[in-house]
Amino acid sequence: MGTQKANVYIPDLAVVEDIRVENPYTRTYALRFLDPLLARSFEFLPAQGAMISVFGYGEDSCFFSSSPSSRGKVEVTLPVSRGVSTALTMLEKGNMVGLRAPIGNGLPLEEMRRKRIYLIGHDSGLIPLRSLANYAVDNPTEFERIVVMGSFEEDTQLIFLSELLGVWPGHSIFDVRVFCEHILSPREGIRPGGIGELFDAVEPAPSNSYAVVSGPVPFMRDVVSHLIDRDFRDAQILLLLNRKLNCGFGICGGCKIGDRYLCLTGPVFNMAELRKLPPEF
Amino acid sequence: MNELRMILQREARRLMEAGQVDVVIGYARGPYAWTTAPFFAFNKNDCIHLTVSSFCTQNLSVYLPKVEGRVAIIAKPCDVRTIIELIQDNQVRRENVKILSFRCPGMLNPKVLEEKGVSPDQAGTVSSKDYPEALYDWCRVCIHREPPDADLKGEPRFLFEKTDYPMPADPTTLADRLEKKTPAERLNFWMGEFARCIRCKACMHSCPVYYGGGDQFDSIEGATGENQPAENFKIVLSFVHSLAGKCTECGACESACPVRIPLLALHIPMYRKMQQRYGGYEPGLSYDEVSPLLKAEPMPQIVEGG
Amino acid sequence: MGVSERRLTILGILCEHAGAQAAETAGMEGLIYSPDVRLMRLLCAADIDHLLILNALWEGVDGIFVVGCPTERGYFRGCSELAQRRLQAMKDVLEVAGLPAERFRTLWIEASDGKGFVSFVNSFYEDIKRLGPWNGFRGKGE
Amino acid sequence: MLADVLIVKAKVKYWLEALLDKVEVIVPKFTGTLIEYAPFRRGEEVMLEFKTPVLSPKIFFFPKSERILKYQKRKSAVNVIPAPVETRGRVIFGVKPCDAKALLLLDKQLLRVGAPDPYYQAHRSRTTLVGLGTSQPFETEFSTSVGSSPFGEEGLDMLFYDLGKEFYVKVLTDKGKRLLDDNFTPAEEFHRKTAEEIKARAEAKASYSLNLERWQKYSPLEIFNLPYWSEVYLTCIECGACTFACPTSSNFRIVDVETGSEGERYRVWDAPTFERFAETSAGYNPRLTLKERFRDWVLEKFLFFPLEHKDINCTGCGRCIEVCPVKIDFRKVVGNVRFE
Repeated sequence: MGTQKANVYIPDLAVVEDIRVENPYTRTYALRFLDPLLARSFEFLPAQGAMISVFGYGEDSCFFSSSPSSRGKVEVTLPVSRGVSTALTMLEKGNMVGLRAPIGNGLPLEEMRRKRIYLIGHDSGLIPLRSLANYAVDNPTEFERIVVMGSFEEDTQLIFLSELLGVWPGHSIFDVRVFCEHILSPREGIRPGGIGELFDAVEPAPSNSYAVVSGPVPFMRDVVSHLIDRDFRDAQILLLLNRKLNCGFGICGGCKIGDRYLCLTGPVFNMAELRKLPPEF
Repeated sequence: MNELRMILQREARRLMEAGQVDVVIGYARGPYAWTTAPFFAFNKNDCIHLTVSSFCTQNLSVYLPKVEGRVAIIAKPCDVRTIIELIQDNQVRRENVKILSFRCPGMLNPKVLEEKGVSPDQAGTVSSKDYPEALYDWCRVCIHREPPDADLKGEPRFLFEKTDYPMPADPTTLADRLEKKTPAERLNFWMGEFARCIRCKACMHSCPVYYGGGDQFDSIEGATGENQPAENFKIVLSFVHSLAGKCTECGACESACPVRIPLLALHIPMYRKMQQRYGGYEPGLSYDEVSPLLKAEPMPQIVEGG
Repeated sequence: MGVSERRLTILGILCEHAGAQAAETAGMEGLIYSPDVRLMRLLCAADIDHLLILNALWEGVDGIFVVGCPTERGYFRGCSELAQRRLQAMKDVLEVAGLPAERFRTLWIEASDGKGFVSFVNSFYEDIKRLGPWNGFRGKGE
Repeated sequence: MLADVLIVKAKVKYWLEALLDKVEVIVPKFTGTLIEYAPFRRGEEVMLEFKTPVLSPKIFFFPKSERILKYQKRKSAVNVIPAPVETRGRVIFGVKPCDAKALLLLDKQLLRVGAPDPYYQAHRSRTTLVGLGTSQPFETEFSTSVGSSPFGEEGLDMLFYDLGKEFYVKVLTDKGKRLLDDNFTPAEEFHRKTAEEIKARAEAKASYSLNLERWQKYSPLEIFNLPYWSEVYLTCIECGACTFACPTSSNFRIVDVETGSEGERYRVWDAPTFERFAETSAGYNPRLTLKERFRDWVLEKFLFFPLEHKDINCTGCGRCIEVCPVKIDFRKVVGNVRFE
C-alpha cells in the first residue's frame, strides 16, 4: 500500500494454499503471495476487497475474509456465481491466481475503537464481516463488544459455521446470534426467524456503537429501517455495497454511484453519505 | 411527401381524440438536416410533430414489444412486415396496434443527395421520384412498396400510386457486386469492413425481429476480447443467421451502424437464398405463413447447380 | 511432415439419438475411419448453436459435419427437418460471407446405419484432404 | 512567446512526409465509406478540409481493445508478462480542437493520481497533437456552449487556421515547436486578425444553449430524481454507439482470451447503456432498467463528473447525436430538463 505500482492492471501472483468448502455454493481460498516481500508487507483493512483473476476466465471482485492481522496469508471467500467464481472452483491447492489488492476504503478501525460493533450480515454478506470479527479475536482490547448478527435464508447456506458456533462465542467480547428463515436440520445455536426476530433478540442500542451492514440490497434496506427505529444515527450505520468492479482504481465507471467510486471511496459508506448519493442502493 | 404527413398527422390525432390509442409512435424531425428521429406522441397536441419523409430509416416496430397499452404506429411497408412477424412471434397483439402505413417511395441516402447538390431544406419534399439513384440498396431491390396490412389500407385518400415510383433503372446493389467476386475476395472485403466495427450492438438492437440483444459481443462463448475484424464478423454472421427467413430488408441495421458497415449486403443474398429455396417465401407478408425455418417439413427439393 | 501438411482436424457433431448411435453401430461393426475425426454429441441436431459452428471454423477446424436423425423420422417431432433447414441456412451464410461452405456438411441417417456413417465420414475426410488445411482466423487481422 | 507561422497548403504534404522519417503520422482519410484517422503513407494526398470523423482520436489513446498482459500457464505455475508500452513518437494531424480538450478530460479519468493507466499515459506522452480548426463541424456541434470551442487551444500542440491558400499556424507548446521545419514561414499581423475572425464565426455557429446554469439551483439528488428522466429515454434502443463515439467516455471491461495454455488479457470498451454494464457476477444489477442506465449516462457527463472534477465531461463535438441510430438529441435532453 502507498507505493505506486508501475502498471496498475498487472495482478500479483498468489498461490492457493488451502481451499475450504463453506457450503455447497461458497468456498474460502487461502492465498499466499508468490513474492515473499509482498507476502510479508501486504496490509489491508477489514471490508477491503481484491480483484481476483483466474487466468483464462478474467477478473472478479471479492472481499477478504481473513483477519488483517494474520500476516503472510490472506483468505478470500466467494459464493459461486458465474465466470471467475466458477472457474475458481476448478482450482486445486498449489494453483496460481492473480490478485490486485487492496481495493476500497475498508472499515474505519480508528473510529470504531472501543466501541460496540454490530455486525449484521445476510448469507454471503457475512464474508467481509468475518474479517473484522477475526480481527477482534486477535485484538480483543480494541473493541468493547462485537455482536455478530447472522441472518440466513436457509440453513444449507450457512457459512463460517465453525466460527459462528465455535470460535467466536468462546470469546468474552463476542455475542453471536444466528437466525435462519428456513431450518431443514435443526442444530444448536441456530434459531428460526428473520430480521425482525434477530433485532428482537439482540436489541441493538445506539450509544457508543457502530452497525456494519452487509448483504443483498433489500436486506440492507430492512436493516437500516430497523436501526433507525432504534435511534441509530446515520453516521453510525456503515453499509457495505456490492458493485461490479472492472478496473478497481476509478476509471471504468462500473462501480460509480453518483460522483463516488466504490473502488476508491467505497465499499463502506455510512448512511449519511448514502443519503446524499443517488438512491441506487 | 407533405400531403402524406398531413394525412398521418390527422389520422393520429383522430385516433388520439377517439381514445382508441394511448400513444402514437412516429417520426419527428431529427436534430439536424435530413434526419428523422423516433417520436412518442402521448397526447393529441404532440401529433403535430409527427412527420414522414424520405429519410425515415429507423424501424419503429422495435419499440412495440416495449410499449404497453394500445399503440398506433407509423410504419413503412417493410416495418409493417416486421410487425406481422412480431405478432406471429407473440411479441405483440394485433388488437393493441393500429398500423398507419403508406405506399412507400423508398428511402433516400442523404449522402448521395448532398453530392448532387440538393439542399437540406428540401428534406420534407424530396422523394425517389426525383432522385432514384439516391435510393438505399435495400430500397432498390424492394418490390413490396405497399403495406401487407394497415389500418388505413384501401381507403381512397392513399397517395402515391405505384406508377409514380418506378423501380430504379439500375437495381444492382453491393450484394450483387459482391456475389460476382470470388469467396476469397468477398471474405477480404468483409474483413476490411469489420475492422471498423466498434461493437456498439446498434445493428442488433435496432432490429425488431432479433431477440438476441447482442450479448454475444460480451460473452466468452461469443466474441473474444480483442476487437478483431474476424471476431466482429463472426458475431454479425450469427446475427445474420438468426435472421434467415425473418429479415424483411428494412435496412434499420445498416442505417443504424455508426461506422457504416454495409450489413444489407449480407442480408439481401440470404433473403434471396431463402426465397429460392422455400418457394418464394418472403417474411411478413401474411399472418398465416410462418418462417420456413420454423416449419417441420422436409426440405423442398431444389435443382442443384442451377 | 511439413508445416503445410499438419494433421487435419475434423469436428463431427452428432445428435444423441441417431448420429451418436450410428457411430456406435459403426464401432461395433468394426468399421474404421480416420483418427483425425473428433466427435462430440449434442441432444439434438436442431439445437446446434450457430456460434458452435462459427467458433469451430474460426479456430481452424478443417471440416465440420453434423449427423442427425433421418428426415421425417426424427427422435423429436420434426427435429430433423428443422435441423436441416437451419443448417442449410448456416451453409448459405457461410457462402454469402465468402467462407468455405464446402467444409461444412450434414448427414441425416438411421441409428443402425453404421456403414452409411463411415462411408460419409470417409468421403468427407477425403474431400477435406483434397481441399487442404483451413487455418481459421486466429491471429488474423489487426 | 512562440512565433506564429504560415504554411502553404500544398506544402503540408511535404512537411508530413518529412516527419515520417522520425515519427508515425496519423491523418484523416476517406476510406471509401467514412472519414477516419489512419496512418499516413508516403505519396498520399492529405485531406485538408473534412467533416469531423465519426470516431475521434480517442481510439489512438484508449483503443477499442488494448492488450494488458500475456500469461503462460505451466502446470500450476503462471507466468505473467505485462504488455509493453509503446514509446515511438507519433503525430496526429487534423485533430479537432474539441477532441484535444476531450483528451484533457480523459486525462482526469485515466491518469488518476496514484493509479495512472500506463498504456494511456504512454500514448499521451508519445503523441503530438496538431489541431485543425473545425471548418465543417457536425451540424450538431455545440462545443462553444460547454466551454470548448471549434478553435480552442487547450490540449493541442499546434493549431492550424484555414486562410484559403495557406494555413495560419499557432504553435502552442515546445512539443509543437519541434515539428517546425523550413516549410513554414513567419506570419504577419493581418494573418492573425483573419484567423481571429474565422474563430469568432465558427464559435457562433457551434453554439447551443444547454441552460446548464439552471442546474445550479438544484441539488444533484433533486436533479437525479426528476420525473423528467422517465420521459427522455423512451426512444433509446440501448446500443453503445454514443459512448463509443464519445471522445471523453472511458468505460471499459477487462476480458481474457485464452489459446491453449497461454492467453492475453484485454481492456475493451463498454458502455453504460448496456444491460450488463453494472451487473455484478452474482447477478445483481443496480441499474436494471433502461431509464436508469440512460439517466446515468447523461448525468455522469453533466452532473457527477462536474461534482468531482469541476468540469463538464463533454466537449460538444456532437458525435453522440450524429451516430445515434434513433437520433436522440442530447442537447435537448440536457437543455430541456424540466424541473418540477
